[in-house]
Amino acid sequence: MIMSNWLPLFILMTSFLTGIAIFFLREENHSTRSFLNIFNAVLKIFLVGLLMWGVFNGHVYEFRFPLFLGFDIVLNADSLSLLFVCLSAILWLLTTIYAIGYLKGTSNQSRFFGFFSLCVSATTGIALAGNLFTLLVFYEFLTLTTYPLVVHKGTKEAVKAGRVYLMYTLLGGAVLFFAMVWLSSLAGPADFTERGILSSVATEYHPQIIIIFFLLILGFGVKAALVPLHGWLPKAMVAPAPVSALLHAVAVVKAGAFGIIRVVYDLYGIEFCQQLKILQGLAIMAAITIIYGSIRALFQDDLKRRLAYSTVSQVSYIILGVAAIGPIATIGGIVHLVHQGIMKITLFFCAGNLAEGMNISRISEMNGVGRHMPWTMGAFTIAALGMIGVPPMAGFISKWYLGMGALQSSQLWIVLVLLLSSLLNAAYFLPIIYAAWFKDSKEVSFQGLTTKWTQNRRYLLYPPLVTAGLTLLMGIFAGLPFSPLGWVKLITLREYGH
Amino acid sequence: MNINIFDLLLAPTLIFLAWQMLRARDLLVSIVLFIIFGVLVSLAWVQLQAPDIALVEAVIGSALTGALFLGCLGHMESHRKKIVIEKIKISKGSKVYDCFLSVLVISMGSILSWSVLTLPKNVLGLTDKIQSALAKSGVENPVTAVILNFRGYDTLLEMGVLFLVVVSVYALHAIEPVSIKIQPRQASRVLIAFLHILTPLMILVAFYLLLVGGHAPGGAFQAGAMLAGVGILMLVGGVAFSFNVERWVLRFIYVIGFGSFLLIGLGVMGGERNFLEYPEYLSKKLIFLIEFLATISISFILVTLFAGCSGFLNYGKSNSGTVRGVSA
Amino acid sequence: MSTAILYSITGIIIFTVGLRGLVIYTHFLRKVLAINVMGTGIFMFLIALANRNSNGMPDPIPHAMVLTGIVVAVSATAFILALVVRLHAATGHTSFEAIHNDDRGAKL
Amino acid sequence: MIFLLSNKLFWLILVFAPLLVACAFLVPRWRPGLTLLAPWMALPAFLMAVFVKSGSSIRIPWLLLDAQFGMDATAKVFLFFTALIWLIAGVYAVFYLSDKDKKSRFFVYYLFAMCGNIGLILAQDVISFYFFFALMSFASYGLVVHSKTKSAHHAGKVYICLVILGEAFIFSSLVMAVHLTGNIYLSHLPASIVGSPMRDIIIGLALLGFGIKAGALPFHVWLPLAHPVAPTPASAILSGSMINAGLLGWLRILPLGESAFPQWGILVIGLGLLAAFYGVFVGLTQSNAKTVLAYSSISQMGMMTIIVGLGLLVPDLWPGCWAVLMVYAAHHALAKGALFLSVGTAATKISVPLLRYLRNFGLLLPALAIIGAPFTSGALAKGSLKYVMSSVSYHYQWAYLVKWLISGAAIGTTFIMARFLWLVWPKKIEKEKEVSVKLGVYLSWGLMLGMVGLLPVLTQVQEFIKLPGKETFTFLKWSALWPLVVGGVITWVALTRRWKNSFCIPEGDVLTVYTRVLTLCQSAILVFVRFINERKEELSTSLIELRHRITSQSKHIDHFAQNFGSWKVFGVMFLTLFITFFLLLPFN
Amino acid sequence: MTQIIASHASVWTIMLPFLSGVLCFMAGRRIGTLIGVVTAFILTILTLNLGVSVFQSGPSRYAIGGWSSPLGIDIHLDGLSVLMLGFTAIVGTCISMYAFGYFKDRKGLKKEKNKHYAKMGTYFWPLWFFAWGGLNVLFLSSDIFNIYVALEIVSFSAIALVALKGSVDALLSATRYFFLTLLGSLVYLFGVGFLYSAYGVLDLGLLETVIRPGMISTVAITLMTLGLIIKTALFPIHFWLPPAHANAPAPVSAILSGLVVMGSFYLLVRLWFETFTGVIMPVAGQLLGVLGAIAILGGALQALRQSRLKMMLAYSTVAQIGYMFLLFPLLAGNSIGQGFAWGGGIYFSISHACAKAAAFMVAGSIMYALGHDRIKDFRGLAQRFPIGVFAFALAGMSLMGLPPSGGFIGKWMLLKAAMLTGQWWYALLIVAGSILAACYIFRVLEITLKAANPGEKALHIPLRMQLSSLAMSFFAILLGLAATIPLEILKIDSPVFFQSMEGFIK
Repeated sequence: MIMSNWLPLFILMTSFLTGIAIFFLREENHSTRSFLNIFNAVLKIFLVGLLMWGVFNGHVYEFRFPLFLGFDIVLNADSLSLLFVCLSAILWLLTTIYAIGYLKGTSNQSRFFGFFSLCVSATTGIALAGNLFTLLVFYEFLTLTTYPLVVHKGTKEAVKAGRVYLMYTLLGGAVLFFAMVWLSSLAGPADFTERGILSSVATEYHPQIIIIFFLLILGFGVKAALVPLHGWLPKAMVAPAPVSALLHAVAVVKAGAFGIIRVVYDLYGIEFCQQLKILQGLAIMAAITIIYGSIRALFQDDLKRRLAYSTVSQVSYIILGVAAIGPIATIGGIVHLVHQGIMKITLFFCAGNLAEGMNISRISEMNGVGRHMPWTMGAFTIAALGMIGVPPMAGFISKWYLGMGALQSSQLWIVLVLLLSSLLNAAYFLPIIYAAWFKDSKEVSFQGLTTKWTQNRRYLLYPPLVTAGLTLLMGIFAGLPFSPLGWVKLITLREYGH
Repeated sequence: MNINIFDLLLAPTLIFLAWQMLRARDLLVSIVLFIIFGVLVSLAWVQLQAPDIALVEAVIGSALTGALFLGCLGHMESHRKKIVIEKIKISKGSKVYDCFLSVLVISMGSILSWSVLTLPKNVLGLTDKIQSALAKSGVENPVTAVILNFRGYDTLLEMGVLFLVVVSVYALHAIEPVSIKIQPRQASRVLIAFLHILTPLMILVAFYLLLVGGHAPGGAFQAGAMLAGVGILMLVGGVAFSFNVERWVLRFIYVIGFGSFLLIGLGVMGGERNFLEYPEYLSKKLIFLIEFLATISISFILVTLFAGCSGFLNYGKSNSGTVRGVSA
Repeated sequence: MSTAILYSITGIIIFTVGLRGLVIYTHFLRKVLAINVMGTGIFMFLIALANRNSNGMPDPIPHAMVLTGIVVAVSATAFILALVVRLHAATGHTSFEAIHNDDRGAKL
Repeated sequence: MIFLLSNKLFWLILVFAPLLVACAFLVPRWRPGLTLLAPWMALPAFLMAVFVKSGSSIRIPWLLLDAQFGMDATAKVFLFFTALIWLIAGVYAVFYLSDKDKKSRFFVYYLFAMCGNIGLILAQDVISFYFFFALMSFASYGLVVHSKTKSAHHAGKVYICLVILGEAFIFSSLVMAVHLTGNIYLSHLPASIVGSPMRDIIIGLALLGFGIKAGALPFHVWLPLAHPVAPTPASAILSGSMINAGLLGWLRILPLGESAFPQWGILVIGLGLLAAFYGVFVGLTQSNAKTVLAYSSISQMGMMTIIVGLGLLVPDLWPGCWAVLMVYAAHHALAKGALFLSVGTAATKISVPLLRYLRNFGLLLPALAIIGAPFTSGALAKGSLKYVMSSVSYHYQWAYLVKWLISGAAIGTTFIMARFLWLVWPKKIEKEKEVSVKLGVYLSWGLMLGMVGLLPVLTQVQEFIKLPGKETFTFLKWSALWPLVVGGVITWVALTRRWKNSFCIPEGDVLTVYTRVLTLCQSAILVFVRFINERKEELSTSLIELRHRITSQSKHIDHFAQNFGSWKVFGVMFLTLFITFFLLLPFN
Repeated sequence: MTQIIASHASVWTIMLPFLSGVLCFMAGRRIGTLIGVVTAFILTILTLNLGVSVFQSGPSRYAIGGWSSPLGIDIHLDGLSVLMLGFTAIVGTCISMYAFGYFKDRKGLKKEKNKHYAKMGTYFWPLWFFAWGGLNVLFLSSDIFNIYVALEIVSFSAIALVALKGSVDALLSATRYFFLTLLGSLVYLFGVGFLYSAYGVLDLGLLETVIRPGMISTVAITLMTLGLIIKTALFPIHFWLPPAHANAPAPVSAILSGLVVMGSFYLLVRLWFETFTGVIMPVAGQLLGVLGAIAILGGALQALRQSRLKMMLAYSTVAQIGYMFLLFPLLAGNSIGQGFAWGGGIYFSISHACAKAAAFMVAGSIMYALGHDRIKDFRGLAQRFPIGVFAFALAGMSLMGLPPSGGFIGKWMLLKAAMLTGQWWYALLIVAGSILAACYIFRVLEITLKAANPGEKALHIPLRMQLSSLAMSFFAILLGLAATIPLEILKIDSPVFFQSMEGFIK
């Protein structure tokens, strides 16, 4: 049992140590690096599986490391964190495979993969964080590890994007820092507990607690790209495709969203939130983000930028689900964390493939690409339809629960937002699919796929296919107990206690 | 102690001298005034029943420091190609500033003086304790006891400071510790004759001071400064004299004062005995040994310091004043 | 008024005179002189107040302190003068202002 | 057989087999074989419609969110004609389409859409219903744009836009309905909607959402665009089976027969009537045979809408109305399917005169059925509709008027059919324009015609459809002839007098209005976006300026900073600090 | 206070640096370097040992010469002093390792220049060990006059180290530094004089018991604080620091910014929180706080404006010193807040020592390789010099106060103290300062990540230098991970209420 408490740490360390080890590898040492990467990713999945099995059987895993004055680094495996860990572990493996293919023949690979692994361990840390403090630690760590990835190309544009990214995230981190210290001076080092811990704070401090709540939201909102804190996300698109994939699907935006989930459920507690009447504001913010992001996405011609704005919009579904009080909305929100991750990563893989295989980065150049890269575009189509919320793709499941949840808390306007957003989603995704499959590319002469693509096809193609498959399976088999939905239902049961 | 007319005259004179010294138009005048100021200050020490300090002030504070200034000024002027008239006062329109600053300074002075008036009239300090512990210290002069025994640690560090400064001066000139060479210079015959008489006398005085330090005003610093004075005079006088010794010997001489003190301090340590805790039966001898070695070190160090700030330390091949080293 | 008070206040005044000199005079040597004057002021303050005993015996501790202080002061003077000499040799100037004016534009 | 039917796996295979086959198309080698196999994937469904008793159902908890499939009376009828149409159209397509590549593409979409269509009929829970509905809608986009012409793309665009809009409406109405019900079983929905304050929203959204698919006004615009551009078998499917999916949606969700909703009832009836006439009116002005058929479908769907309206208006009559609706839907689906298929066979060269006459009769038969001529399924459907209207008139006087209006619409139907026949009737065409068609095309068409002909008989046999007032009329009733006669006469006059339609309403009539509105919205959003962009630009410019100001070599800042380094300032600072500190500390 | 005669280990920690300083001087460059490195390691072991003994047996005193205070001079060992000693040793060891590589002959450099480095190397070691020894004296001494001498030793050796380079810039900054620091020492000494005249004791512990509020105490505190402010370079008397730190050779910059600053700050904290507790009014702390606040913002803004890396780091030191001084206003308020302020300020100073030393080492390595430290010409450094840039980034993390780093813990505690004492404006300031710090740190990092200019020549940096800077920066991070140990040590005989673990109002 004592050994097993170290399991969360082991999971964290698999990617952390890999990252460190990779830094010391020579640039030319491709095979060792790839082996290390993949071996550890698989190991991580194995360990996560072990953890999952344990948690399912009622074991409690808690790794506690006293840092200072009562503030501990706590790694805690509860069902919510497992969901996120599992997502990151699986997507790490896929993204690593993809990145190996994607970066073949470029320089600075050791640096890239080093930070890549560190970034994943930061995400794992965020997922496993057992208190706000630990969450903050890994949240900042994430900022730092993703920055080199964003500026990896070293171009002027990349550096500029990195600057914007930092400006936003560090400001967010600072706000978070401030809010957390404030909170800790009111309530001490707050471990996450089911249904929150702050309700015991005396009533006279409630105004402060409310301000802290919004500061926390502000801090996490930067990474979750809540409007108007989203500015970095479209800019960060200059990063290499696997980075964008990771940024959008697992690491950064999800970290923000996950933080908000933690704050609402496990720090404040949903009932306390209701009592303070603070979720309405959050819901409105999320709704604005959803609509605004979609509208902006409509007008982007650059594929990755469009996807980025789509992320802005989609991630707020999670927040909306959290803010629309009620177990069903919660299910919708949290399950979207997984679903959006899988779908968005597929889309970015595909965007990367287009760029690599045919040097296409704009939608206006995509006419008829489905003919040349059918598998890639097939995966893209599945994921895009999922984003729109077409059944049986995973996206539908989340939307369904969100809608139901909104009704449960009698907030009809949320359904309206969902409706409008679905329409907008369709409006910016369908033209892409249309262009790829149904338009002829007669005006552009097709010069054949790049040699890089043909050489690395295996690495670049399988990951999106797998994720696209997952998108489908997660929707079709949503009823299974081990599907994300099933797992999320378990979490929700715990949070609401009935 | 009651005040007498001499004090009443001396105190304003000192203030006036300090004032005039700083504002004198000619720097040479300033330095001369500084030396006079030092001599008068040592008179004040005597008035204040501090003969040890008076001696040190006269030898080190006044004479040696004055020599340092003179040497420095002389060196700078000899190197100056065209003489730039030093502006004593700062630029125009600064009268207002000067007044403002003076007001601030005066208020600081008044605050300090006012607080002095609130001091208790009669404070024993540690006099009694020192008197009672004096017997165990190995010396009779309370000041020497404090310096070398009760607060020997301070003195050890002070020796360290001296050593540190000599290392620093060498470092500053970026040269290895080498023998001090004298540039060929026309020595005045009078000076040489004077030195012939003075040198043995001063060495004698120095030894006397060293020996007497145990029970009367005197000690290593005074003695060392005396010896250094001889060296400085020889340097200034251009008397053929150089430390024609091996480098390591020179280094050894620099080190010996501080090093022996340190080693003795560490050597007596052990068991119940603390650092610098001399065994009672040995304390007198040990203190004398320390003082003796310190005197030698101090004298060499002081001469070197003088040499360092008056251009006798030769840095590099050229004397033209170009800076060696990496310019930024 | 006792000698102690007289000399201690004299010391304070000498200190302030030195302080003023340190600020307004530009020549390095004057600044060093000023520092020395300030030090002497402080020493005088210490020694004067050591002399307040009713039994007529002065307190030897301040004496020791001043002795140390004088040695430190002379060391400091020697060191700073050596610095000044080098600086003068390198630049030909004898004050911060002069060096600064000479090198206006260069980063110092 | 019984074992098979009670086996979950069999159901699953039935519903999902088309999907698997469609996926198998990924392997190029298998494509030719799969193309032949594809149409037969509808056969099991057809057999099921015939053999499986209504009331049997199966739950698959791990699929979607607890999926449930089953057979009820409505499903049985719908499955019957839907599967039949898919089957026949599929076979037709195998022979009709020539290009190999295009054919396999066609069948991929065909299979997906078919799967959706069959699935949605069998689905008994909201989620799978919605899933299959969406699958059908999206897959048929491929059928619409099959020819890849400009007009096909345009039609496809309009179609997909409306699909999305429809999906959104359906989604929200379903969500609300499920929220009220507490579970996702379709059979529970209508009853639970009745008492809720949200029912009007739900009913409205459902009407809108499924109305789009059913071609109800004012969302009918996609029909006349999509039908002409789609390949003939696809048009048959679209108009024959897929439109009815919308109808099925209404039946599944609306609280028909549960409680009276007079306002909704009147509204729906009104819209239905309007559609019946509007379709005829616009259809007459069209010059493309398929467009004409499309407008006819709009008109006919209007008729069926009226019946749905009756269900909302007079719940007591619903069982009768339901039977009428079933018959009407089956009749219209088969007949319209046959009509569309005949477009492909009309303009062909047949050398044997007997066969030519047969073919010409074949062209005529479904048209007559649509008109409601005696001996046809149409007569049965319209007759019972009128009967129902009469019983409604006990409750509402104005139902008489409606009854007569329906007759008027029947006359209009005659016109439009005449118009269609006139457009496709084999004329003496030049030789090079003659197209030779494979035998299979004829055979499948013939099969369809046969089903049209057999339908009235089948209706009589199938005992679970109890048409109201069956004893008062038969489909042999001659009185049903009069609209045909009146219409026929007028048409004959028109033809002989050579009336020319002087104006032509563009396909998709009100579409231009929608486009206008959308363009306006778009420009409004653009203005908004531009505004935001400008503000952002300003902000970033000022930030950059600030950064520049901080980092640039400004003399002022340098000077200011250097002042701290000057002894003058230092002196003042030092002394001021001393005095301030002193003042801040206690004196005694 | 416990009067246990400690073992002589504390004496050895003080005297060993002096001893080896002397030996280095005697031995010359080659052997001196070896002596230096070995001594550094021995010292680290010694101090760690000392730390363990204090941890186990609590605070102790050691009477030098057998004459305990008030007659003699005592060495006192408590949590704070041991902590300072320990960190000086750790930072010092890393710096020594670094200097070991720095003053070696450089391949690819002209003979003339190598000779220059050799000379610098000769004097670096004795001077550095005297500075180290002086610091150790300062940390352990409990006698205010003895501390004066220690301060002088530290200052003189620091100045000599600054001037070591011999360039006009170096000489000028050394001279300015000298005047200021000398003034600071004198003012401090004046304060000592006042205290002795009034109370007749020099021992810190005894003074604490006899000191009374009054004119004399006020003047003494003012003078001593002012003197130490000059030495610590708090705004507005910070101007001497940037040129001095920037123009010195890299190991020296590390020593100055890391350790020397920490020394005088330590003394100030000790005086305010132990000796003068009964006399000081919170409002006086506010003045220091305001000055600190201005330093944080002004220093950071100036750092942003610098075009040279070392200059930037030096201004960053000015800003970070401002942070340290925030502990004084936060002293006011409830006891929980006091504990956090005290712990936070000290923790901040030690983590700053580690981080800034690391940063300066990296800056020195870059200068070593490129021959300059112009930030705008750092393109591609991350690729060519990954260890260094990585070390810089880690150090930067601590300077920015990002978790997990020592700076973060320090800031967290200060921030918490601000919140607990209700002075939220300081909390905002701390956060704002962090952001500014991030601005100047990332300004450098982002350029290093840019694609390199082809064909630029650079010297190969010895691994020793790279690794020691890396180790130093790791240590800055480690301080954030293993904060319990230093904080537990800090608790030993801490002057403020420092026991409340959780520290919150509920």
